[in-house]
Amino acid sequence: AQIANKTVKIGVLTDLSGGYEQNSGHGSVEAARMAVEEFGGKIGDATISVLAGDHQNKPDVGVSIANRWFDVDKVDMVTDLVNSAVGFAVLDAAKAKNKMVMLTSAGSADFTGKACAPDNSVHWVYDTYQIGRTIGQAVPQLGNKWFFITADYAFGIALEQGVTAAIKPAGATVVGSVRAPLGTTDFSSFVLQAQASKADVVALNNGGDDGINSMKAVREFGLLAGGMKVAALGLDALPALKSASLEVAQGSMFATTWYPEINPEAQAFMKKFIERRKTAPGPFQVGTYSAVLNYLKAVQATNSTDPKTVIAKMRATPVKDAFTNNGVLRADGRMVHDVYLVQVKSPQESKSEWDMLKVIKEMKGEDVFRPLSDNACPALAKN
Amino acid sequence: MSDQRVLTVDNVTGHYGDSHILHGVSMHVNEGEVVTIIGRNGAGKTTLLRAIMGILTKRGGSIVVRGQETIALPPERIARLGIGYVPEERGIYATLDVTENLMLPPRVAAGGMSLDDIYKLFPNLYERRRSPGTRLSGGEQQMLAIARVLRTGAKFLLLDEPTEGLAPVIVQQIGATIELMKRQGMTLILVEQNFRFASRLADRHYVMEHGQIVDVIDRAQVQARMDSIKSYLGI
Amino acid sequence: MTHLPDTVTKPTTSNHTLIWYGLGLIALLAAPFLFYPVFLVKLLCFALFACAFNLLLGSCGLLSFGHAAFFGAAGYVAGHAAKEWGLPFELAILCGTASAAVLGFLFGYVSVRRSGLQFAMITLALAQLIYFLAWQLPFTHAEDGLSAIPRGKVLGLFDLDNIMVLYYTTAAIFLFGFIAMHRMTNSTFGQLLRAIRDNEPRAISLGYEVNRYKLMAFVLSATFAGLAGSTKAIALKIAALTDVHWATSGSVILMTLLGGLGTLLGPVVGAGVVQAIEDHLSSLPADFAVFGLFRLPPITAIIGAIFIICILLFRRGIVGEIQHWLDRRSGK
Amino acid sequence: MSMQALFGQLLVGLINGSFYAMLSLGLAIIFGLLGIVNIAQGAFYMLGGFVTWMLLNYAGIGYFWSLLLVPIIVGLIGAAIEKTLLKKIYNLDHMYGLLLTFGIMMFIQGMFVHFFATAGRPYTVPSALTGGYNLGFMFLPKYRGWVVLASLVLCLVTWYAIEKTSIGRTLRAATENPTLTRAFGVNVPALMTIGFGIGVALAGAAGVLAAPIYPVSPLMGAELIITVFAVVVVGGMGSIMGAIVTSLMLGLLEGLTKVVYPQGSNMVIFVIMLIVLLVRPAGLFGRER
Amino acid sequence: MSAPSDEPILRLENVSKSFFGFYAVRDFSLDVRRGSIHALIGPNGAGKTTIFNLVTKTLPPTSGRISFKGIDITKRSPSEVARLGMVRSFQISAVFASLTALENVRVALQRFRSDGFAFWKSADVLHDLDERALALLHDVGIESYAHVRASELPYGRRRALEIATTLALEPELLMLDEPTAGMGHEDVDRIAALIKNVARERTVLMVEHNLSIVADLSDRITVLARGERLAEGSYDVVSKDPAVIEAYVGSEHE
Ligand SMILES: Nc1ncnc2c1ncn2[C@@H]1O[C@H](COP(=O)(O)OP(=O)(O)OP(=O)(O)O)[C@@H](O)[C@H]1O
Ligand SMILES: Nc1ncnc2c1ncn2[C@@H]1O[C@H](COP(=O)(O)OP(=O)(O)OP(=O)(O)O)[C@@H](O)[C@H]1O
Ligand SMILES: [Mg+2]
Ligand SMILES: [Mg+2]
Repeated sequence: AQIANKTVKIGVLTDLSGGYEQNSGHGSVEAARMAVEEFGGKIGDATISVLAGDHQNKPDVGVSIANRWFDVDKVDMVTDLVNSAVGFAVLDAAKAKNKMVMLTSAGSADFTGKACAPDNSVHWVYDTYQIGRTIGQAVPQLGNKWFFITADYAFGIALEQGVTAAIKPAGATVVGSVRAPLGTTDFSSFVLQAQASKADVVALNNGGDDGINSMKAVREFGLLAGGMKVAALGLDALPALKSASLEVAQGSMFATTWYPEINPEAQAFMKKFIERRKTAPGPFQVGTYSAVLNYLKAVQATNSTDPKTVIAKMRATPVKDAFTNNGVLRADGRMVHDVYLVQVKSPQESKSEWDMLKVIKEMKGEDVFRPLSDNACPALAKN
Repeated sequence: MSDQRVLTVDNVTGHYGDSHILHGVSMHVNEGEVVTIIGRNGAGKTTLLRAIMGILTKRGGSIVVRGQETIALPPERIARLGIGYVPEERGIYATLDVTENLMLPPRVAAGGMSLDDIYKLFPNLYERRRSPGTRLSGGEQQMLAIARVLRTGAKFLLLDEPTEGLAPVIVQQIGATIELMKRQGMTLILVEQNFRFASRLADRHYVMEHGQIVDVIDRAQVQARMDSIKSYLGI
Repeated sequence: MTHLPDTVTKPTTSNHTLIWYGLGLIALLAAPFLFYPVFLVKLLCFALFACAFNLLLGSCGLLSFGHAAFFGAAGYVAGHAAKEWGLPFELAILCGTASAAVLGFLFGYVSVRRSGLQFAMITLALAQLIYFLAWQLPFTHAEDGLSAIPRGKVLGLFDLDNIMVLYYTTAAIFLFGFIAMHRMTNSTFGQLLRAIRDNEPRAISLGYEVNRYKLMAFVLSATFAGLAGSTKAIALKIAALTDVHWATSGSVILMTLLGGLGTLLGPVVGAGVVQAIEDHLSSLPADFAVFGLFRLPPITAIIGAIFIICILLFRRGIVGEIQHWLDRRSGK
Repeated sequence: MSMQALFGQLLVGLINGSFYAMLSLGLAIIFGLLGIVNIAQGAFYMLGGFVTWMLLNYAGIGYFWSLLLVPIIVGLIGAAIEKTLLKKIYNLDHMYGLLLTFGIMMFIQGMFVHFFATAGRPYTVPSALTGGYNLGFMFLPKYRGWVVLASLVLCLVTWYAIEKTSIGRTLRAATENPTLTRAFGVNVPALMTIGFGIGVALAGAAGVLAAPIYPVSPLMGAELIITVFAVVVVGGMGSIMGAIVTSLMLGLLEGLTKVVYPQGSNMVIFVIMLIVLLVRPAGLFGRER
Repeated sequence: MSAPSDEPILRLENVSKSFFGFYAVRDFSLDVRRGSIHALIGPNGAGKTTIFNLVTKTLPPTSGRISFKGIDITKRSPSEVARLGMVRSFQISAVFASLTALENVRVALQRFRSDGFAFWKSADVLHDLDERALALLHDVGIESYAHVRASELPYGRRRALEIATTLALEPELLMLDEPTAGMGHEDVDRIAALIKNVARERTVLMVEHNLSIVADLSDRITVLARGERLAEGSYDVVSKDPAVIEAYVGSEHE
């Protein structure tokens, strides 16, 4: 095989101006460029270039950019794709044009389920199924009576289901649950309801700004002081924790796919990233770096950009880099790797600016990602 | 002589956008005079008043009010020289009630009428004092527009067709009011279609045609020149 | 609406219209050979949407702040019809358009009695309810949206996955909508709408039930917005929450204004400019910088700046300014 | 729900309501008196939060000084925008004001994203206002109590200044017929600038109050504006008291919805707006024109 | 129809209208005879325009009953009443500003066609109406302005256009609110002649402050003050009534 036109083009399609910018956005673009730099910008005599696209969280714009990248700019692979609606739309376009998609920031489990495209896409970092399972396996039995504050969308609901599955067998009960609209800023009413429920544990099944805001309200209204335990389950990236501040976020637990101390590569990457972006990377960004890196390795090895060829090679090669120590790309497109339950350190425990997390439990990828035996991916069944 | 000149308009031009309306108007008004501007529809009478007030933005020439050149001044500064303006379209504020309409214009000189005096003069308005301005009948709005400037203490008033749409009794009442104001030493420019009404009050008539002053008729000459007046006005 | 630019109140000068028409048709036919067809398809859908919006604003002076509801809801229905019910392309679009018409009737029924900002706010409130439904109803798939909507074949013959077939089909739909709306503006009905817009009490006093006329105009505008939305859903294969979000209603106003309110081609040109900015300026080489110095600010900032400049300097919009210039040249 | 819990909910509702009040009051002034639908109000609110954060981080100026300084700074920025941009569109249809401020909002927000990225920034509650009171039925954080107090005082002072003095009616008149109002001797341009500045300063003040509770980020005002705008419409465009009272009512109603049907909590206001506009087009406290 | 018949074409029985407790019209009754020119005069704020608004259903009455051609119209909508044959002009001129004079008249004529909702039908078919429209413009003396936009017409011509538009509907009852207000003397005379002319075939109810016109045209006059009837009769009777002189005409008039 040959690399067409002597170029390998990578498109990072992400949100550069909206709410997802902090977890993906420019950080993802930078991460992709860092991966490219490790190849000196070249594979053999083919040059590697990176395009950045801002889908503005509009699927129309996303799919239109992706199509043009594929058809006009001859982009070989599109990555990041934060915002699942954009992800699905671009995945569909890639399938039709036989291009490659590496989802690193969108989380719907349907990417390796109903909508799976094993020959064209890989799902690299996390998914809602895994989040639920991780929580389900790892959430300690903090108490007997639980109250849920759940963000009203797939991610929050997956968390809620995961927690429920985890606590029920041990005899714990859910004494109340509210679904807060995505983007709620004021959680005081929900927090009061939690307080009134006399639960032992309040689980915050949400992420991003919602997670920070709800955590703040929990502290403000003195739930912790009153002896309740709080499991903030969706808080994720280090920058988000920084926004919340350790004072507020300390003690909360969440499932993550990455933290800086997993290996020396991760720490080196982190250092370099901070130099360039003045802030620590989050899992999506490290994931994008990892995805691009492994993609380029496979392209180099096969001397091809044909998705099927590249993906076949990637399946045969274990992933070990700054993102994970033991990743395996599965037939359905799922990259399976270890995940962690972490807890936020208190300000006293934290020794440096980004020293924020301690690991509570490590989990094997096989135990938390949806098993192939579930036959969730229809395209795989046909083969 | 110039110290009793309240207004001197010299070679004033005026435009609305691209259309040239005033073609070099010159006139003057002395202290305590009532002067009318008469002429057919569209002659430019209203435009002249708007030019004096500075709300016609494209204007040229010279307009001196009480010794001060105003051609470069913004309207609020001109008004504060002590001019009261009753516009043709009455300019009653819909968002203000009758009392608020009355209270709106700031006092520009001492000696304006009090609210009570005004309501005594126009009992109709007192009855409707809580009503939004534009809910008044056409005639009531006209009264309100006149009443409004009486409160400001302005000694120099520009009235644009103050009797339009008013019942005969009220026209007479306004005539009486104007006479009263004149006796109190106020200076007035009156734009009127109703010549019979105007002729009784005015010391001097400026006749306007196509944006120019084409004739000046003193009070004494009115009878003698009735024919040409009729032809000017198309009666 | 007292101070709309004169392009709104002035009937379009007919001597230019024919030339515009001819040029437009040629451009429409030749475009896919000059520009990227997928982009053009999207552009045409939004252009049709903007025309539908302009129809209501131009003919009735009613500024709707909820037109995204028709555009988006029709997209969901058409998408669902094609994907889940397996309806052919034509029927799916028909379903979507019809649902927009029904929705338009309901919206219009409650809103046309009011005007100005109150009208805008009622339409906004109703559209927000639709947005809420789009979050909650199962068939819209909340934040994931509908994707991989099958395009099917035109008349069962031509495969729409062929980009040229897709383009010309969309162009045909656009042309149909555009001409239909143009005809409507210049119909016996349109004539009465102009009268009603100019002076509603007078029209009532002449014996017209003005609310029925306005309702009719509203439904027609909603229907064409629905046609645009359905076509978009099938052509781009997606229907998502952004389609029903108020920002989409805002952006269609922007397109119309930028192109020239009340002008024939304004909404089309406006849609083109906005789409081009949204798509092209937002996808650049990762190390792109202006003069090697600045990163380009986000699209929102750029669009915001264009908006400001447009309102301050080119209030008539692009087409409006050109028309004005032509009129003045031929007039003097 | 127990009586106690109900009280708690009502109280938090009130807290939120007083927040809305600050924001909608500014909007109501700008809208009711200047006739501008200021979509950029959310951006000024964000600016308030950001300037507060910057003052602390770059100049070491704390919360209470910010409370004084930030509204002035934001108000001046607003006045500058009014002087350069908004004044060109006063005699045009409402729509242009809406679109222009929409553009201004996108621009300000976009530039902040450009320079500061979207990450939220923490701002700690000033130490004098940490902790809280146990009211028996609920725990009231001191800071929230402060928010209610501060915003109610600010709102009432503003209301008094505008409705009980001649400023309000002069502003209203200036909006309705600026030319004539000038011809009466009112300096309309200056008045408009001041009016806009005050309205915007209130948004800035709300930003300061918000900084310790919500993360300060460029997008913090983006979605809020549409809700707040609905509040103003429900209260009656141009009615200052209407905006304040409706804000408090909305806070309460929203709080109750969060108990009964949480998913719909950010939709209540639109339902209310719809009903109000259909039944009483001028709004609850608005005067018919 | 030219001879006044006995049955009134318009009848108001004890009609009142209050605005938030303020009675603009109080317990007012009126019969307008078919074929007559009936003038409504009275001081400013007497309630004349309000009565017009009540009759044409622009405002709902607080109490009382209004009938037109024997039909009770108290609860009808304004457009319905217009279709029954009662058309008004407005105190502040009401034309369709962006349409030409010809198009203005055509809007009225279009009501007799059934294609008002025909959004697919080209407006060109409306040229069928041109002939009739031009004739009407001719009647009011402005056919030379047929293709001028209404907003560009001089004020007096605009009033004439308004009357032409009103006449296009061939109303049985024509309601004119201050038809000569703000007009120059030439225009006033023209309009007066016009009213006289059209009244030959229909009934006219008008509000007017110009007493010479009232005297010249009207068969019957009702004088209104403070929302109530002060006097009624022919000009000679009414103008000598001391109450009317005090409330309206004033001492100086002739
Ligand atoms: N706002 C305007 N824009 C353009 N032209 C105008 C405007 N106002 C008035 N004109 C034109 O200016 C000319 C003079 O108008 P003006 O109102 O001054 O006349 P006038 O003498 O007051 O007449 P009238 O007796 O009818 O009040 C007229 O031809 C009129 O059409
Ligand atoms: N919508 C309204 N709301 C409140 N008051 C009103 C309303 N319409 C009219 N009025 C009041 O009712 C009274 C009668 O008004 P109307 O307009 O009928 O008088 P008119 O006889 O036509 O007077 P004019 O000769 O001055 O036109 C006035 O005092 C007016 O203020
Ligand atoms: Mg005039
Ligand atoms: Mg009247």
